[in-house]
Amino acid sequence: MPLRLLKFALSKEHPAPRFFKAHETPKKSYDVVIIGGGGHGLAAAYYLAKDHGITNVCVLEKGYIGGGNTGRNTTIVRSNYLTPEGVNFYDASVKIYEGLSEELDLNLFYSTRGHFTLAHTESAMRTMRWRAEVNKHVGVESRVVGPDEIAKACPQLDLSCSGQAPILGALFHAPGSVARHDGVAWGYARGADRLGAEIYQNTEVLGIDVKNGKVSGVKTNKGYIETKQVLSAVAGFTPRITEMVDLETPIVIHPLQACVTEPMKPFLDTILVSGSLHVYVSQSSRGELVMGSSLDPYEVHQTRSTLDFVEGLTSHMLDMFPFLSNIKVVRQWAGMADMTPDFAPIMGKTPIEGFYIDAGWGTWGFKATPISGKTMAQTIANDSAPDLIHSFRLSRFEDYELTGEKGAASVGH
Amino acid sequence: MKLLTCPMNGTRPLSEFIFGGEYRQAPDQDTCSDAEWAAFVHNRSGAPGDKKEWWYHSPSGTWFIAERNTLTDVVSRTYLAGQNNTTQEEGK
Amino acid sequence: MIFRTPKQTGEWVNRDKKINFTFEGEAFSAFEGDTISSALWAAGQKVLGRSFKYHRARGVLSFANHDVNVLVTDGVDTNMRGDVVTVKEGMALFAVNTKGGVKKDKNSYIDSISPLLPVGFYYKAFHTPRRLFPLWENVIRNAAGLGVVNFNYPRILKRKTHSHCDVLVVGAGPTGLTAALTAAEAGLEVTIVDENRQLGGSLGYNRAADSKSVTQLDGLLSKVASLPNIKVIASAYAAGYYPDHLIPIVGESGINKVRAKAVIVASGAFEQPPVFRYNDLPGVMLGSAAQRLIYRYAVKPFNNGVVVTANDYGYRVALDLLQAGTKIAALVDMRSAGNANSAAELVKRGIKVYAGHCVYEALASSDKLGVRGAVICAYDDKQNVALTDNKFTLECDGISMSAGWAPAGALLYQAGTGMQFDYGVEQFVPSRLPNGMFAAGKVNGIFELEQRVRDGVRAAHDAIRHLGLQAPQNQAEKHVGASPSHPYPMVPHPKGKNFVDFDEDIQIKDFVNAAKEGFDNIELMKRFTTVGMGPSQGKHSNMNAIRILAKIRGLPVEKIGTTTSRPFFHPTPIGHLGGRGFHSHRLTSLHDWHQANGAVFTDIGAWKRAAYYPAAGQSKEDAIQTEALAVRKTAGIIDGSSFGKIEIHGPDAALFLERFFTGEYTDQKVGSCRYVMLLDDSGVIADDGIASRLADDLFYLSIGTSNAAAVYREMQRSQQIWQLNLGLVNVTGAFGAINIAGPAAREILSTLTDFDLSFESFPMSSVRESQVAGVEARMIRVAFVADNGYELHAPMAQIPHIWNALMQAGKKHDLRPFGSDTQRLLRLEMGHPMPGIDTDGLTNPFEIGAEWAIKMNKPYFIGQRSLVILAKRPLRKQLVPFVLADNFKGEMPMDCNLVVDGRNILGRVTSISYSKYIDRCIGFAYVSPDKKEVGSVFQIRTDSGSLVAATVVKSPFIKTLKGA
Amino acid sequence: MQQFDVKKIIETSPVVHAQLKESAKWEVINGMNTAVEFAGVAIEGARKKVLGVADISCLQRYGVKGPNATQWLLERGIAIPTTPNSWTTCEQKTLVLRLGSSEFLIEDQLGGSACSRLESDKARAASVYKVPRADAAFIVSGSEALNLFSEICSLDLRDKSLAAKDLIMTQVAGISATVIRQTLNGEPVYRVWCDGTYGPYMWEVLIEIATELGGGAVGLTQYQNS
Repeated sequence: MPLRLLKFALSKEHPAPRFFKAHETPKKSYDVVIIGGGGHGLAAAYYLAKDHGITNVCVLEKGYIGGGNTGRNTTIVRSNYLTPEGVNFYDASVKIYEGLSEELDLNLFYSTRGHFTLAHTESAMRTMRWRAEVNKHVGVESRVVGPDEIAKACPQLDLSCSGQAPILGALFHAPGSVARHDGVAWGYARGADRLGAEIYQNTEVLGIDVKNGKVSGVKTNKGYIETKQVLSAVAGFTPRITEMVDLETPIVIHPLQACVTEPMKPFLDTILVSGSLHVYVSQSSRGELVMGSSLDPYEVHQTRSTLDFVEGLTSHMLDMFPFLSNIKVVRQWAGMADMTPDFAPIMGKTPIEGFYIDAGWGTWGFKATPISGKTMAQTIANDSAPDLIHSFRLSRFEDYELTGEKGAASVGH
Repeated sequence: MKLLTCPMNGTRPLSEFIFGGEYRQAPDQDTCSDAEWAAFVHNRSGAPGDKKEWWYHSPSGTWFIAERNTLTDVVSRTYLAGQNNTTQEEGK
Repeated sequence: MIFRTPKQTGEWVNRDKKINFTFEGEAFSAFEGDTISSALWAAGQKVLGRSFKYHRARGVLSFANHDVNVLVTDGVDTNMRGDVVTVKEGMALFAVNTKGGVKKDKNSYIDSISPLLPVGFYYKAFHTPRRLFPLWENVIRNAAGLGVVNFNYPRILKRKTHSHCDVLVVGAGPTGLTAALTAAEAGLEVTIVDENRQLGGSLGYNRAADSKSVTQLDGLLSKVASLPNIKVIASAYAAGYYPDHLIPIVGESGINKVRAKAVIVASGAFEQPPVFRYNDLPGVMLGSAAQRLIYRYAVKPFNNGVVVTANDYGYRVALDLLQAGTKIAALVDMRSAGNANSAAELVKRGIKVYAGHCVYEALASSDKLGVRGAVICAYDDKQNVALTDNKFTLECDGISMSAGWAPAGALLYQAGTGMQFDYGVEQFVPSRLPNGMFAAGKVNGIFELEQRVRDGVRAAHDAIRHLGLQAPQNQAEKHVGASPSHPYPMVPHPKGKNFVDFDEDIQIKDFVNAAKEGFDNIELMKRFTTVGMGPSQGKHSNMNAIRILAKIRGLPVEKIGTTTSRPFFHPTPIGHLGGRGFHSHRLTSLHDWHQANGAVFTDIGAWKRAAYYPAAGQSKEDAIQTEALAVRKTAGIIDGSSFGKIEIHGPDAALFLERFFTGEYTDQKVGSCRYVMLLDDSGVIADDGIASRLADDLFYLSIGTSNAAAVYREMQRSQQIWQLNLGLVNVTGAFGAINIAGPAAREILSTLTDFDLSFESFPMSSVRESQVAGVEARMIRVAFVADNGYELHAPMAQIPHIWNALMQAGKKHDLRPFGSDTQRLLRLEMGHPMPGIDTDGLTNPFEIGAEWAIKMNKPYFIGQRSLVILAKRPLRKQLVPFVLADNFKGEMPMDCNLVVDGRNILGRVTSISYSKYIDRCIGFAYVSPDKKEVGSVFQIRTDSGSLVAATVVKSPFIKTLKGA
Repeated sequence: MQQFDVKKIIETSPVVHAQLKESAKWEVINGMNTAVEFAGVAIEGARKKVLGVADISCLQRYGVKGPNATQWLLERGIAIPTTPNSWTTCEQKTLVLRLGSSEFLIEDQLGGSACSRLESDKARAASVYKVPRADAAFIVSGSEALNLFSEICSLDLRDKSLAAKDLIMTQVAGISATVIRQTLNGEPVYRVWCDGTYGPYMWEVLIEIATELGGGAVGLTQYQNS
């Protein structure tokens, strides 16, 4: 047992202090108001203070911290994207993640288990090679592997997928990891709080004042806040915030569902994704299989669950793992994914001076938490976005310069 | 699974339908600016509320319009494009 | 079976049939109908499992599947729930998650070091130094989990059926049964579901030693049986609520997806444990658990027990225990006032009753595997503190606990019911029910039997009116008298181990400490403490957690709220949910021919297509080259029946095509064919194909296989918007297609038709209708795979006839079939880019040099306006045809290898292949526009990293390189 | 050139691939090679009562759509179902299915001639568009029929919900299909049509479930007298 746990055994009073202070009502004004107390918003607050010394900052969370997509995703972290921009960006995120438990002094259970994207068709194999080549080029460890290597890493997997969709190969991504999603939010919250940022839960933004093209303040259910800089980091709620400043974006909300089984003795050490079968699965440190699938097919601003999601997912899980017939699904849930036309985020400045956007996180937001926090903090501090996120700018749509991430997703035939 | 009412074929589970996106009027492509067109092509009114949407009933090949609240996911009426005079409560 | 009582009326066991089984290697016998837990308990075996975290000995708690104290494996299945799984002859059972057996679990040391494991301990340690974390993680992963997965478990696909009813009643207790009867008597079609093997709910066991309720139950059941419009589903649970009243009912045999017009939730309530030190010892159980043991399985819960209660229910339990032959050391009522009348009755029977007292702690037997006594002391139920000055010990071997209830409201929550806290019953009750949802009985805060029956009638009447029939509007019931639930049945203890969540071993202090660390709202507390996250999903713990948090925050309970309820009500097997997987696929009428001739198939969309036909021992590559050579040198034939085929009829047909595709069609001559390209609004290439004009008012369109359905769908949508005078007919499945190509193609075909196939009468890019082998066919001359090719389109059922005739006629020309993979090589040799292969989700026509296919001078076509914008922008990439060096011998580049210039990515290879016919490696690649000119050289990096030089050439390759 | 006797051209049943697995007795009916018997008349007669699945793809069909289709058919003596998505019969039990409002599928039963008559009428009329048909078509009969459908169709097909002359276009086993309920020689049966290229898949699904439920394949012989 680590010594640091001894103090809990020896001290009468529980020796751990609050993660973050409980403030009642916000001050009259802040240098920066961050809307959204998820991983992204809290990380931005943390890096604003840590990297730029900007501490007169408040984070407004309408529910509880980490209660949105931060607490609803399947905790996969990877950087095996298709475009160089994407790979560079997520690779930077992975690098921060690797040292984050120590930096935040909170065990995020950041666990590098390797990530296999299974290919069941020739065209999927093409895409895998495309991603592998770009990854290699940028210096990220990804390669196309054959069925034998998959079998070695995951002997229980039925490579024929019950004869339905035989696995031809996979994109293996060594840095692929999982982490405790709640911990990421809590760790950044504690870090930001200790550096002076204020976190307000149950605090809802009701409006944003824009005077001649500049942000001037934020209306909340806990009073009015004057500020010149506002960051919107609200993922599935983005359209509701951008509407407050009459900002048009391509973002459409689709629910993304997931489910989890009863705990079992761990047997699945890697992270598996199958595009054709619409399955991604890993086994948590509690022993539960955490499973997700593709987006719901139409726009809904809800986190309701559907039966056909879990029916489809489990049917495909059985194709991959026929022996799971009597393993039980305990719970299903959903998040609201803010989708963009090119499957890449929208980050940086907007036509409204002082209004910064961190959105379009669709199904890939958790893995970007640290780097998005860092780069958005940089953007706010310098009122200019770093090159790393240049290709994610909002104006790319007007410029017809969409990122290529969609390329992979829509390769047919 | 949610039910949806096709004006031609009646109330069916959602699995029989394909979502066709929001029903939108394109700006006049001869008079609009490049920026306006780019906005039409890429931007969406993503905020929750009552939307007119295209839906397609696959088994019969029927396109129709559904008026749906994207927050409550409640469909108030469905009708064939160009025939929105016929109000129709979604059958339950 | 030392704890078996004499026969109980209505017992669920069959005493005539003995069952033999083993648990942890020890032999036991049971009666048919016993659950694993009841059989073991009857035999005096009280340690039935070990807890998840501390590995503490556990026995029966709820005996209703509201906890997972008893999880066993039979060596095949795992995590079996002993409380509800019936024991079968010859079962060899073991508790899961023990090391060395359930009695001597070596991991129980963890219990003694629990002070080292404070709430959320795993966040607080193991991460520094970083390099050590993987080791710790292994330790933790090994400790994690419950059962061991059996990798040889058979793939069992259960049936999933749909059914429909007017009213679905969830829960067949007195309330549900009454509601079902009322609705059925009104002529409605009713389905009633209950997770228990037998209907009746608490009416069957909550007797207070009085068999009156049994008679009442029999009455209800015989009425139900007499009504044909009531469908009873027992031993199955309503797993969740989904929009528009879809409720999956999960039973052993599968899932029945019930679509109801109205739902009456009469699911009752979960009994909640009072919280005191060692309330988890085997022998400490809920009052309702004791009653179930007695009346369902004729098992005596213990010999000499203490009854602790914080409501009137405990007094009923006491009477049932006495009836079962259990001695009662005392009844301890945590309420200062207690219940004088009920107390008096017990005192008459010589039972001590201590009002205003609590069980301060249960005393563990020396082996820590059972109860040897209970420490009793006064309890201040205003301050909720134990007054230990005069505490005393009562010897006992068991404790029955009654403190209150939590509504089984999962379905109500999932349906979006608004709940409010009712202090009259100290429980959340429905305040705003969704359309068509109704609640009755305990889940509705109604506990007295007569009232529950009336509430069932009331709910049924509400449902009947909802369905448009006449029924009286009854007065809503209201609970009167003492609250069935205690507002705060917790007994603090300096040494803790007073458990709130038995799945996760969570004690009161864990909540206190979590709150101290700032996790002081219910959702954060749930996540930090993991309360309610175990397999029983908080059935026995969420309510107490909310009360504890309310106390910590000094807030009323309703201010704390509840956590969101999610499916499933009980964990549901993957095999049930997955069920029979339907994997639909489409076959052409030539499928059997392909199979018989050794084709290797590939999936394209829903279709199974022949990819190539390897001869015995022939490699894929060789097979493809051989087939391709046949097309170049003699003749080849391919089944193209999966192509999308659409007819556009009517006066506006040409106009429609001009709006839908990029080209011009109004001036297209009848009998000629033209290329079509489809863009999306943003100018990205969606698909392409050929439009053949069969008449002024009839076009025959053939497009790629995988987009066919989507393209037809979009054509239908456009037509609905444009309202042109035309009709669209999708003939993809009705027509098959054959493409015969090669030098000998014309000669072979000419033996089957008297139509003049000469290039004069039948030039390139033209279409003719004529008989082929006696069948009316559409013949199209296109140069997709070869200049000398003929596409034959005819009714699908007649395609095999034509095919066989062609094969027959082609014998002497060595006519060979070729597959879709070979077709890719052939079209590459011909220099045709393929959408989806040589384009991606962002490619516009300029980038593949398809300006020739774009008629910008038209008034409108889909994507036109975006092309205007794109035309002004610098080209970012350009698709070029390229060759590798003559007799290139190095590592062959592959599709999607990158075109690089040092650190810059200029593009990628989209198609590449060696062509035996040309004897060169040819392909398409995206390059930077400055490299698009013929003759420019660029570098391709192969998988292994070596650079290969490629040179841009003119396509078609066979012309430039072969002069063909 | 080689001569072909159009009469002798044998068409391939869309379902044949799936049926090759079974040792069926084959016959050419309406020019289509068809499995007429699977397990002997007696056994199949019994199956029919529990749960029989018969492939009747070989029946003659004619499809037409368009604003003037109704008029066009009426002029050719075809009775038209009065409401969209319903069906009726004319001549020798010829089925007339109204798919939506302006599309029709006419299906001759054995011995019927309406389709060939319509087929012979090659003149193209305004706003009348011929729809070539290549359906896989099935008859599902027996006491367990609804039990089978409950697993592959989410709609309520019981008499009370599916009226006698109703026609539904829905999904069966995940693919688009048309379903009606009919009384055939006094027996209640369901008729199912789907795209012929899905025929083998549909047959496999129907037979797999039918077999589990105590029924199975039934040859056309069982219906040749209908």
